[in-house]
This record gives sequence, C-alpha cells and structure tokens, in this order.
Amino acid sequence: MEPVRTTEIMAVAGARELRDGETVVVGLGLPQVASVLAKRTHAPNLTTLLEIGVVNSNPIDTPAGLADSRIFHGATCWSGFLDILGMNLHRGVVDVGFLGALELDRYGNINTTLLKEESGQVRYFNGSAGGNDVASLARRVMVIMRHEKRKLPLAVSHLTSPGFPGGKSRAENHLRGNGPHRVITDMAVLGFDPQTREAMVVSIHPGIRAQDVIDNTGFPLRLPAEIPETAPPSEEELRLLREEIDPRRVYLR
Amino acid sequence: MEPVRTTEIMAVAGARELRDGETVVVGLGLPQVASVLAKRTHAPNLTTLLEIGVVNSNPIDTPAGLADSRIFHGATCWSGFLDILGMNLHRGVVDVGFLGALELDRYGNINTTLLKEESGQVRYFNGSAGGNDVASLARRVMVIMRHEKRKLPLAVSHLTSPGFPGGKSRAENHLRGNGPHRVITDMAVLGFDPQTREAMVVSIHPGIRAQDVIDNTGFPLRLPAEIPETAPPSEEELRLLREEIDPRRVYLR
Amino acid sequence: MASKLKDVAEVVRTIPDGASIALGGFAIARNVIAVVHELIRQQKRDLTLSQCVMGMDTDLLVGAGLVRRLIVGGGSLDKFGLVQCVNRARENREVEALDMTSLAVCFAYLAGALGLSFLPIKSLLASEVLERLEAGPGAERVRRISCPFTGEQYVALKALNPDVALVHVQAADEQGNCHIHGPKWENEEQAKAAQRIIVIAEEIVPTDLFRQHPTRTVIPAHRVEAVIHQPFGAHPTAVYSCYDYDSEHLELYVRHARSRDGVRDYIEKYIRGSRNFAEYLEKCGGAARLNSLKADPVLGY
Amino acid sequence: MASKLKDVAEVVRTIPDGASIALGGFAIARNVIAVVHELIRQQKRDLTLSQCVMGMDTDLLVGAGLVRRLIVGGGSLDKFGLVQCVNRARENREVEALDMTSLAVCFAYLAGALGLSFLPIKSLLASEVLERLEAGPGAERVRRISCPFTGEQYVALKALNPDVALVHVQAADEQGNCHIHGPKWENEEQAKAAQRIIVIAEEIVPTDLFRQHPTRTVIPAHRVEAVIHQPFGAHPTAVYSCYDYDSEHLELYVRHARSRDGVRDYIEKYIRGSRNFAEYLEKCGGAARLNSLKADPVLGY
Repeated sequence: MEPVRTTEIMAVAGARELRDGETVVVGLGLPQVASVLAKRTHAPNLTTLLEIGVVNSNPIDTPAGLADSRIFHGATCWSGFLDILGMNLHRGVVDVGFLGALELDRYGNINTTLLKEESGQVRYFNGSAGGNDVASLARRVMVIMRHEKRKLPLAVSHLTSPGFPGGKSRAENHLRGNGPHRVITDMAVLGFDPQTREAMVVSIHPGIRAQDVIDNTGFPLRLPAEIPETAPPSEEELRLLREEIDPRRVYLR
Repeated sequence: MEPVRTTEIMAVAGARELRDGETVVVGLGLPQVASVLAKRTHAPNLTTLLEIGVVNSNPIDTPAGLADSRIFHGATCWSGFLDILGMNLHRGVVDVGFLGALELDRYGNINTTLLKEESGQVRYFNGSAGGNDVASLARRVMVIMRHEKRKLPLAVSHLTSPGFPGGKSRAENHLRGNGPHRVITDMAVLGFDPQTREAMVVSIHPGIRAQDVIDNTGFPLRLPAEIPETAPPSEEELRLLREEIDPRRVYLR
Repeated sequence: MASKLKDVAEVVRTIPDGASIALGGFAIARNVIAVVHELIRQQKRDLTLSQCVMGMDTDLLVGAGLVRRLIVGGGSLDKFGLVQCVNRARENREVEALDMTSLAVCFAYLAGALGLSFLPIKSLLASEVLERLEAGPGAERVRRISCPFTGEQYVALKALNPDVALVHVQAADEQGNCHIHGPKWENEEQAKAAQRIIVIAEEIVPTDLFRQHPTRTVIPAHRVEAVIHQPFGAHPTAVYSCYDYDSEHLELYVRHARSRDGVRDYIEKYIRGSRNFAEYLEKCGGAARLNSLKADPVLGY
Repeated sequence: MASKLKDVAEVVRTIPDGASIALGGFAIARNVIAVVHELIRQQKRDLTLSQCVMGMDTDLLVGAGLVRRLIVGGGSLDKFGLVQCVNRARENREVEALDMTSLAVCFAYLAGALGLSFLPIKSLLASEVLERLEAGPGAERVRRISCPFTGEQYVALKALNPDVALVHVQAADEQGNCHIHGPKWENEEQAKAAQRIIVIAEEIVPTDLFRQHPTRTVIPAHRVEAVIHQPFGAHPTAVYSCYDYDSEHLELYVRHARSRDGVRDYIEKYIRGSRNFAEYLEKCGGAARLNSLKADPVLGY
C-alpha cells in the first residue's frame, strides 16, 4: 500500500477533532476534506456551512474556490452571509471554524491581510473576509497551515483575526468564542496552554523530530516531556480519502 | 342609477389621496378597495403591501382578515414582517399607511388598544399589531373610521399610535414619518393644521351639514370659512367599484 | 442522518413549566393547535408566550390558565372576533401582558436570531405603548438610547431568545429542514432566535426535495430538535396550500370563549376530553369535515 | 405597469462621479461586468465601492483608476489569484481602503436595509482590522459601545446606504422583480440598503412567473429603478444555472493584472476598444466560446 502522505495525516487529524452532531464552518481544501471524512466515519450528523450561504453541500466536482458553483452542489439550503455568518456564527451555534493563515503567532493570532518585505514594502493578500468573524465567534477555531518559521512568528505583522491577543483571555478581549483550539501543520498538531495561552505541541507527526518542529517555529514552543506521535490514519480512513473523498489527489497532494 | 353610498364616497376619497408610483401599506376593507380603485384609475404603478409579507396581491375571493389565504392571492412576492415592516416601512420607502381606529383625537393620535367604560372597567381590543409601526414610520398616514363623538374624543383613552402627541411636531416627538395626513369618515375628510397640528375639516360629504359634523366630533373642529364638498365619485369610479372591485358589496355596504 | 420524528406528547413532556415559548401562528393561520392541546392536557404552568399577532393558539393557552406572561404585538381572530380569553385575563390582571408592536417583537426576535443582545427601533416612541412597558415588567426589555453616529433617538429592544419555538409548516423532512408556503410572518426570525426549535409538519417529505430547491429551505435541519408529523395539526386555523380555516368550529370556539364557563366546557369537551389530536379531529366531524376544508390545488385555500 | 428595461449605457449615464456603489458580485461569481465595462468607457471618477468579498468587478474598476474608496470585507479571484489591481493600489496608497469583515459589511448593509442608522457586532474587537479603521477614514463608520441591557462590549457599525446597488441576477421581469438562484451572499441586504437598485438580468421573464412562486422573489419590483437585459453579462465570471466562469479569460486577465501596463492593455483591448458588451463577447470567442461555457441543466455549472 502506498505510504501515508502528510496531507492525509493532516486531514485525519482535522477529522478527529470534529464530534458527531457539531456544526462546522469550513473553507476550501483540507478543511472540506476533513469534514467529509468525519461525516463518513464517526460524525454522520455533522453539519457543514459555507459562509456565502451553503448548508451541507456535497460537491462531486472539484471547485476553484468558494465562488465556484461546484461547491454549492447537493446542498440542503442556500441562503447568504446574513444567515451563515449572522444567524449561525454570530448567533453562537457554530462549534468549529476552520481557518487558513499567512501567519499565526504564539497566541494564535492570525494574519491573512499583508506581509512586510525586508525592503519595508507591504504586500497585500485577501484580507479578513469571514476570517475575523469566525475567529471572533466560533466556539473552537482550527487552523490548517504549513509549518514554516516565517509563517509562525513571535507576533503577526497584522492581527487580522484574534486568538488570545496580548496573551489575555477571550473575555478580557471582549471576544465570544473560545478561540484557537488546534493548529494542524504538516509537522505537528499544536494546542494552546489554558494558563499562558501560548501555543504548545500536542503531537508530532510520524517521522518528524521534535528539533525539526522547534527549528521551523518562529516562537518558543512548549513541548511536553513525553511527546505523543500524531495517530496515523486507519486503513479505512485512507481508503475513504483515496478512493472516495479525493481520488484525484486535488487536496491530498 | 343607484344613489351614491357613503362607503363609495369614502373609497373614492381614499383612492384620490394616492399618487401613481407610491408604495402603500394597506389593511383590510375600504383601504384595500381604495388602493385597487386607485390602481385601476390614476395610479397603475401603485404598490400595495400587507404587513405579514405580501406585495401586490390581487384577491379574487373575499378574505376573512389578514391571516386568510384569500388575501395572499396573486401576489408577486411573499416575505414576512421583517421585509414589509422592516425593509420597507422602517426603511422609509412607504409613502402611505392606512389605519383604522377605535378612537382618534384632535392631534391624530390613535387608540386601538382599549376603551374605558363609565364603570371604570377597561375593555381590551386588538392592540397595536403593525399600527404603531405604521403611524410612527409611514410618510403619510390615512385613517378611515366612522364619525362618532365617542370615537373622536379630545384625547384618546390610550395612545397606541402617535399622530402629533401634545400637539408637538413629529421631530420633537422623535418620530420619522410626517404623521396623520387625512382622516376619512362617513361624514367628512379631515386634515391637520400645519401650525397647531389640530384636526380640521378639509371637505364635507354631500348631504352632510357642517353642524352634523361638529355635533358628532368630540373635540373643537376648525372649519374653513368656505367648506368644500367632498368631490363625488365619477361614473367610471362607481362602475369600477360596483361592477369590478366589490360587486358583492362586502365592503361598500 | 438520524430522524427527529417524534410524538407530540413525548415532545411536550420535554417542555418544563415556566418555559418561554415563541408561537408561529398568526391570527387564524398556521396555529400550532396540536401542540397547544397537548400543553393543556399536560397542564403546563407559568408559560411565557411571544408572538407578533396572537391567534387562537395563545387565546386557548391563556383561557386554560397556563400563561404567566405575554410578549406580543397584537391579537385577533380576524372576522371571527377578538382574543377574548386573552383580553379577559388582561382586564382581570390574570396575565402579565407586555404589549409591543408587531415590528418590535419581530426586531427582538431578529436580535436573538443574530446573537445580538439588543436592536434599536424607531417605533414605540411618543406612545403609551412604550410608557406602559417602562412602567411595568416590560421595563427590562426597553431602553431609550441615541445613535452613536447620528444622535437620533431610538428605543433599544432587548433580544428575545425563547426557550422553545413552535412552528407549524407545510412540509419538513425527518431531519427538520422546512418549507413554508405563503407569507412567513416572523417564523424564520423567531425560530432562529429560540434555543430549541420544534416543528409541526403537515407532510414529511424526502430530503432530496430540499436538495432540489435549496433556496426555499426556511429553517435548516441542524437547528431543529424535533419534527412532529400531524396532518390538519393547525385545525381549525388555516394552512395555505393545505386547508382552509374551519369557520363553523371557529365560530363555535368564539361563542365558548365569551365566558370562563364556556372556555372550560370547550377545553373539557375538545381537549382534555380527547386522548389525542385524532380524537379531537373526529369530534370536529372527522374525515368528511376535513376533506371539505382541503385547499383547492390552484388557489391554495 | 411601466417597463423598466433600459440600455446599459443609458443607465450608467445616470450614475454621477463620486457615487457610492454596492457591487453584487462575489470573487468570480455574478460580477456585474457589463456595467463595469460601461462605467470604464464613460470614465467615471472618485467612486466608492462596497462589497463583502471583492472580485474581478472591483479589481477592474480600481485598475482603471475610477475608485477613490473601498468598503470591503476581503477580496479574491479564488484559484486564479489575488485582486492584484486592488492590492497594488493599496500598496501605493492610491485608494482609500476601509477593510472590514464580510459580516461587518453585511451588517452595515442590513442596518441600511432596515432604516437603522447603526447595528452592533461582536466581530472586529481586539483586532488590527478595527484599529486601522479607527486610525483612518474608517473612524466615521465604527464606534465602541456597550449593550444598554447587558453591558457587553460591541462595535457599532454605521449603516451603509449606497447611492446605487448593481446586482446581476438570473431572471427578472420588466418591472424589476428578481430571482437569484444559488447562494445570495449579501445581495438582498445590499440592494434594499441602496437608494437606487439597478438589476442586470440574464433573462427577462413574465411577471406571472413571480406570481407562481412569490416566495422566491428576492428583490421586489417596487424597489428597482432599472432592469438591464444582458445575457452573459457577468462573463468571464460564473452565473449559477446559466454558465460557468471562463478559466481561459480569467487567466488572461490575471496575467494582464500583474502590471499597470498589462491592465491598461487589457482595458484598451477588451473594454475601451469595444463599443459595447456584444463586441467584447465577440473578442472573447463569441457564440462558440459562450456555448462551451453554458451550464449543464442538472448541475447548474
């Protein structure tokens, strides 16, 4: 059998964070794959929402993005931002929000707006869109991103979406959701210390050394004495991912 | 030809107050009849709204009330309170609101909530529903009611829907719409003095004497030196009312 | 996905005394009569009811003495008359009535549905409706505020987040996706504001119907706790596209509602005296009568 | 009722320089490209654009130098890349960008649509998004407030009431009743918040279609000022149930958008160099190309 890919480990790690019956705001790519995997395994009653106004869609073709009709396919409800971001997310019934990040700092603050080059020149990206809303309001936030030193700095160059700004509690920051819960990278799964609210290692993926993780993280990373290995995908999970969910390897590259 | 009925004079007086292209929140009965008459004559581009979420319905059977499916018939849009009372009335795009009244006082304040008997016993009725909203927010408010002394007191026994409370301007009362514009009764058409904001006679229906109007009004009523007679219905207006709009005399009794 | 189909008695047992309930009915249309009957049979107490325009649903619950507080815009049985039980209870101070306006109740639901603790409104100002609220228990639900940008005066309405919303719809699937045909009045906002949504459906349809017309899904399954399948469950009130209101029975009810004794008799005979809704429907004339109320497929009434 | 059908050039002539415009597009879907082209041909200036998520529509208008201010949640061309003209203009401070969030823009539209001068929100707090707004011209649109009932902290958003809303829909009648198939994103709130609504429709349908399905009417005729009939009017972006996005043309646009010269060339060749939208469509491959983009009737793309 083909060796397990990192993207498969990430998708499975994401899926296992989702509980049956929960409501999830998903983005494109791995979050979508993780949600579908969860639905097909331990969470058949999971509800997936897309911020533009889509409930429980079931794409059969690969979408080019959130605006691609392919991602609306098979939905049980089409509404709009007001319904999904307002009457679900702001309403407080969204359990999990998946986000990506240009940068994520030790307090789980996310930057999706801009990067500063050495020259001082600023380069802009997509901005918040629904990102700040999800980070401010979802009960648990999960970030999926690549593990690189420059992408995991001590402090983000622009705080687009709050985690625990200033290391303060969500309440002190007047934020409703419980903030960042897991950061799933291609090297490890990170969590946050309930006291200091700093990122810490929850588990490291098979074949990755602790030193690799430390060397590729831009902030001091707390590691437990005994570092657990990220549980590898089961045969059934691999079969679903490879044969049913993303057979053409669009996201599980 | 059958003599003109008072209800026909009232319907025509109401219709003539509506301009082409305007948006009107109508109630059941004469307001509905007046709006349809206006549409069939000088105001083909009139838009009629029902607070429950109905746009431009065209009933072919007589409804028992606002909750009767018969009144939804032929509509171009079905929505809800939020759309009609919120995104139209509160939004400020409703030109005219028609209201009924248990009592209306000299400042055009309306009571639809309760009456006090001599015994001091209070008797409750329907309350505001959308009435206070319409009175507070429509550009012009038109009231259609019977002309009786007890129904037109100096001050209403309960101020459900504001006209010019305390004789003060709408702005002083922090109200948006321009307030009561016309009160169409079975004896006369009343308006409001722009300075004192007190009700005054605009015209008196054919066959009614000024003294009758005064005797049947519970507050001092200003009358112009020359009292105009309410313009009688034209033959075409009568034909439409009798043959097309309310042939079974449900409202034009 | 797991089915949420439940029996009305089973569902009503989960509604505690003192619960706040949003009712989806309007005057004589889509009243949740089947649930109202069961609430009365199970003799719930101290209920708080909210609704833009009260109908037979609220009138019956008040008449049966189950209600402590009303948060409403108005009330009517259309041409059949006034909400007599409600008005009698008001006149004798047997119920705490927070009388607002239809839009105020709708905005309070909208605030609740959006997770906002308040929403401003330009209605109510310079009226005795507001003064009465401020002078009584309603004071906790309204504040005079001004816009932080324009200084314009508003009434801030406290969000309504009822414990339970009861909404009668034409069609739902077993997971709780709902279609409402005809005007929705405040149904979407009140349902999404509630902690628990309980749907009563005339018809149970396959989920594929919602996948075919996703824009028509008014209440999505993931918010719904239970689905009760009860054809003619709104009788004697009307359900657009399903059946007309039952004039004879409404007139009979209104005659009874004129007096306390009359209401007691009505409740004894038609509600407490019926083990379930099917028995009630039999007493109302059964299949023959119900068929005569069925809607014309073109007109919808 | 009088027809509101109008020619795009005629309608765009009524939009003055300095106008604030709400755009109904989202990334690469239902962009009002036909109107964007005409705005560029008529060389409008100092426009303020608002949108939850910017797409090719906004990118083109900024690239053509027509825009003074943006009030937006974000921007993207999905897999085709970033909104390069917008980002370049930001980087060189050539546009005043009020960056909010998708829900903040949507709530500001909702406030406008409800005739409220403000609406509270729990997003933005403890973020640099809010700090940047407060530090710049965005300061006039946000205030930190607390709930008059709970004391909870909110950001008050000033209502957005754009001068004009431009919304591309699948079907409209001549009076302006509109159907939107697929997700509506912020279209309903932004349209109802605007002073003037201009609709661009793929297809003109009879009013009876709306009478048959009144619950599907997203924008009602009485709010609409003009209806522009322009099949493929959103090309190269997608219109669900009508046609797919044109990957080749989007890639071609993105290549041009990398540089100022490139955008100038694109605008010269495809927009200023075309007398009307039909000529543009010809340059994109005409009927043959468009037919290849037509949606599968079952899948809708």
